[in-house]
Amino acid sequence: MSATLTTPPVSTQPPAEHRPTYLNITKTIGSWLLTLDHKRICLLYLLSIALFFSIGGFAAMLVRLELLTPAGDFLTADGYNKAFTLHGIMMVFFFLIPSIPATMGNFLVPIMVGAKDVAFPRLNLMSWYVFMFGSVLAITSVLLGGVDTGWTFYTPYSSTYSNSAVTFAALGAFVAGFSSILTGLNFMVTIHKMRAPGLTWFRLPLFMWAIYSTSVIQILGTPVVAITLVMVALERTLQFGFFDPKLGGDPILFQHLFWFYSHPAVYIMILPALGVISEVISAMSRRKVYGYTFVAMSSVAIAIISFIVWGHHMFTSGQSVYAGMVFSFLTFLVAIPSAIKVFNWLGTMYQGSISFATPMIYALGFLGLFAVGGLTGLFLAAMGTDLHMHDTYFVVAHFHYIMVGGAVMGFYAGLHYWWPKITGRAYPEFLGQVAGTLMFFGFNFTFFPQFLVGYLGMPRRYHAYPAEMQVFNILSSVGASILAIAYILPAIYLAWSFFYGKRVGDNPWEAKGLEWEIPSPPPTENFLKPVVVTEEPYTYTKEAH
Amino acid sequence: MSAQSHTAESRGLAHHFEDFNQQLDASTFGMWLFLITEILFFGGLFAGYALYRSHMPEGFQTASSHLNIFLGGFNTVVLIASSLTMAMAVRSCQLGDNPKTRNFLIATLFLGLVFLGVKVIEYGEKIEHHLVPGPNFDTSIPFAQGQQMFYNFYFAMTGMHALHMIIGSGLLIYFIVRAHQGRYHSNYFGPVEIMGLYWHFVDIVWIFLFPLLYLLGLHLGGH
Amino acid sequence: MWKDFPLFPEAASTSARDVDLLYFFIVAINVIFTIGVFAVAVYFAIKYRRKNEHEIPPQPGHSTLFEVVSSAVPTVIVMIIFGWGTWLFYVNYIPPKGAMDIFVVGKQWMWKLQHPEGHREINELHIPVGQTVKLTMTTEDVLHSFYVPAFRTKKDVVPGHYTTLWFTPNKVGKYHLFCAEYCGTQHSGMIGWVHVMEPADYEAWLQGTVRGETMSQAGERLFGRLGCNTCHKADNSGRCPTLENVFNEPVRLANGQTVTADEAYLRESILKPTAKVVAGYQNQEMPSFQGQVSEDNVLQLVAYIKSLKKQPEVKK
Amino acid sequence: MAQQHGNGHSVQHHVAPVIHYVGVWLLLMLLTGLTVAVATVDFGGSLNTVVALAVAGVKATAVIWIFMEVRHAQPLTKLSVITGIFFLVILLVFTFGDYFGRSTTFTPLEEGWRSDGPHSVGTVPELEPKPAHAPAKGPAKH
Repeated sequence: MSATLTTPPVSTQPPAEHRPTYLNITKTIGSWLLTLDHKRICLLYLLSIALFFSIGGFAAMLVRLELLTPAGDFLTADGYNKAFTLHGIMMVFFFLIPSIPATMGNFLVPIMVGAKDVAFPRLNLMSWYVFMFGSVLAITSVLLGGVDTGWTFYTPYSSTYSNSAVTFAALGAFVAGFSSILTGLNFMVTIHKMRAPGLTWFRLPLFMWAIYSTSVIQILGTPVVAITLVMVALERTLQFGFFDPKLGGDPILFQHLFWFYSHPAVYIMILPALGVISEVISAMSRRKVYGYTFVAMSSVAIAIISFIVWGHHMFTSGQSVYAGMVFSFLTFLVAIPSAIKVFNWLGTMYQGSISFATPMIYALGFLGLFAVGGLTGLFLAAMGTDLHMHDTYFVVAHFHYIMVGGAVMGFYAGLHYWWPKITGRAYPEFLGQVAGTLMFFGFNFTFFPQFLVGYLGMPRRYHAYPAEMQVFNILSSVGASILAIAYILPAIYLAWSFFYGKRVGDNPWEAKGLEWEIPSPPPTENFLKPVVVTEEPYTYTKEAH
Repeated sequence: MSAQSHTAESRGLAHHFEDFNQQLDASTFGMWLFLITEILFFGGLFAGYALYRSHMPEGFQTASSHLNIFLGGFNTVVLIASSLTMAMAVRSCQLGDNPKTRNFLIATLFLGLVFLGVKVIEYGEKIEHHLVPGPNFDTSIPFAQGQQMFYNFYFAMTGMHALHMIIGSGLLIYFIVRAHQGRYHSNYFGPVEIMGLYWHFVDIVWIFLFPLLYLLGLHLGGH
Repeated sequence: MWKDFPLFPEAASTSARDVDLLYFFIVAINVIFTIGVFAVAVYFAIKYRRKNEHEIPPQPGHSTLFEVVSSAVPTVIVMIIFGWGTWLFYVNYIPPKGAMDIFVVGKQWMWKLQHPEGHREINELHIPVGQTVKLTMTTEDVLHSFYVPAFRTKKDVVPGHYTTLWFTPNKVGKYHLFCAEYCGTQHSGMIGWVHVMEPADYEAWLQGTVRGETMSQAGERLFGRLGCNTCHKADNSGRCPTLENVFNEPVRLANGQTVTADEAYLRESILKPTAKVVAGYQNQEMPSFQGQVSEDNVLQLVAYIKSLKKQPEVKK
Repeated sequence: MAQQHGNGHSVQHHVAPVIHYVGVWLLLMLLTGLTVAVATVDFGGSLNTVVALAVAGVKATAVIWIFMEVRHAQPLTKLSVITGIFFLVILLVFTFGDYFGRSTTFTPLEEGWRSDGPHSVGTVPELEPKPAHAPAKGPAKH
């Protein structure tokens, strides 16, 4: 949408080095650590989740190295259990959930809404500190010997039988959950209460719809896992037998309370990526997103339906067959909005003018991998086949296709798409395209064999497996090393480009959007003049620029 | 929510809000969203309570009959009164009357501390009778398993509620100080209103806890 | 070379073939849609690639028809899969009558299997081909999951509950048995084999292995040792209800409800006697045996109670 | 609805008369007495809980509607209160859906299925997958 800014055409702005931007306005460490500027908090989050992503990635490499050989000879059994638990906790609670909302969301929500800052800037900074405090707790649990319950903390193993530092990890996840609540709350109030004049709901960019739906889930789901983890911690420390079968407790209740949050949590991870891909495909094809209202409403539909499907995690745990049928039916329904989004993206690309810049490479990769991830969910939603496939590597492959193929590819697409705006500098294009393509093939190489070995019956969380499944695991481990390279490469050239990249103008992609109408990197107060929004988003009019 | 204030009449208006209306709107809506998370936070405990009560009804009823109804009832009355004084505090703050606000806040704080005092008495009683779940729970009582599960939830729910009361009392002290300094005026009363929302929510949680925990087996007599 | 690295698991039970059928149906849909979506995306990307830097392509209109079709077609396909999958689960959900009972107790990192005739096996299960087998399973500690990929089925084993699983093997062979629910350090060591044998070989195996006392005999011994017979008398003269002919019959409870005396009811009454008290008896009489009897003992007591018949028939 | 910036700085916020608050307080005291009274009467089985929760619900609504000024609040605030309660109900309904669904223990006896749970499913034709050879009949329990 173009906003009639009353400033002179931006190009006459002095280059970034000579005018105050949010980056160079103050230089002291204190100003960064106590900043109330949503753009700086975005960078603080970016650094912390990069750190946690590397810790999680390191644990993943340990797991893949161990699985090269059928016998468990690289790590001890206990060491392997702690490695995959660390991989799970770091990736889920400390990378995927905050990844897009806390970084790009923090940077873009106030700008796309036409406001100076989020509704509660101090709360925004507090949510970063709460996040870091949570991570300190989780790292302490690693230093105290690690936790070996898996990121799902299933009782009664996690509450009575495991003698590893479960309480610290559970409290770490509990505290990180609060940071997620505070971020979600901040964004919802900002989107509801601080939109610029003329910016009605249906003039909001689709990234905003995705962030809004994610915030709904964060607010409604996270408290339930918070109280569940508190109950597990109480049971471990004070022997309050909530879930202990010997004291009359019921482990199935834990599973209900845990999955009530944890399934919507996987939509917290993927919905922002869906928003990013809508933005990237629209900008890279220079076309309005096809079926804007349907794509926007499908985000909200996913957010709501995601709360009534969690039973498909418990088909084999002795759940009643009627509840199973209801959950199975609703799980199939939740697949429909994702299908609508994919078809509308294709509609957007039709007759577009498609550039092959790095964000588009990642977006195309996303389309393929997210399609596979979504469709393989159909096996696990049908009760008949889930009996065979539950808790096997088929499930591992399914959710990695959605999380890594979807959320991480979306994260990289958004990072490259808005990098010029965040830093005012360009990243090396060719290297970006190489990394994107490498990630796509490395990813498929890693996780497609896991579908096959999953159907063969290799259970999850095994560090020793029957010899006939070795071929698939070798393929997967080799693929994992390619994937590791594909992740490290962008980290290197983006860090380089942050300091030495070529300066760019304010709208390098010539895309539509409020964020492309302010200088890059933007000044602290985002907009130099009050913003009035007059038309629909993504209006690429015919006249030549 | 209110950051540095510069001119007299716009005291308490944060820089990124257009005007007081938007600021009040945003902060009240933000508080309500926080209260939703609290509803679901306590909701998890209520779900657990409801499930185990349906599985072990006699254990829950026997355990509930040990609780002192008078103390529970007295606490409910105290908390309802504190809700009234809190609502009066918010009202007088809206009128810009700082001293009155401060006095009502002090009354609310006093009632809150009375409530916590009664809780301390009750907890002391339970510890004496070895009714705190865990290794030294007295398992010789009838329906020991059911009673232990009841006390799991009794301590979890009233403990979490008391924790929220303690946090509330801390916040009350903060607002008493600011009211005493005359910070509020008829355009800037948001923080006290938000404190009121939080306090009323904590009262509502107790309104549900009282019948579910204390009056469980009353119809069977034997209190 | 490929014999050692199978691409597809063996199908060794009657329901395996049905599961594979549904699996291939969904795989077909996946292939069609994935190839379709990705091919169209790449084709569009190449066909409509950007010719010059500032080109503005024609902007899309809006066709509700496209939207309706793009949501209706997936909904129909998905409902077909739902119907098929749920029917497949529901049909196999009820163990057929006349299945051979096997009792399974999961314990941290081993499977203990008990045949009613008294054979006990650790991580091994010998069953005749074609014989429907019903497993009644529980665990002494954490969650486990009894998973035989060749039979395409698994069932979690939950402490405090009996869960059942059944299958009818129709192919002789030796198949993997895994624990699929994470259960601690040696989770990947809790594996074993299911040997499906010709009936003749099975009989030979039965005779060959040393036969301990049958479960009901072990149960009877326990019944005496724990002093159950002081109250539960055959002629109903004791202070507790008689247990003859109790199994699988309706029992009126003190609170007016009527429950079937199935295995779960018997187990609960042994471990938590006050949970479901029979009408006409106070609830303080029977002490709880929680902690005194292991899950295997409870299964033996249940087997013994099942074998108690009114007329003094020779014990099976 | 977010943009009705007040004309200038002042916040129009009508202040309720004191009588409203004291009135609600009295109502709450009465209802507390009612809660205790209602608990002494045995309505039989689960009805006791329903009645107790109903009274508590009325008290809670009074506090929300008047004390928390939701009566003057914007529709958005009203919607958020309802959403919070709605998703709590979803958690309870689906969790108990599972537990109550389990109580229909099927005993496929000769005359077809007989469920012993509180709600009988009625007789459903015997689904007899054809095992290779049907050994002697014996009760098989789920």
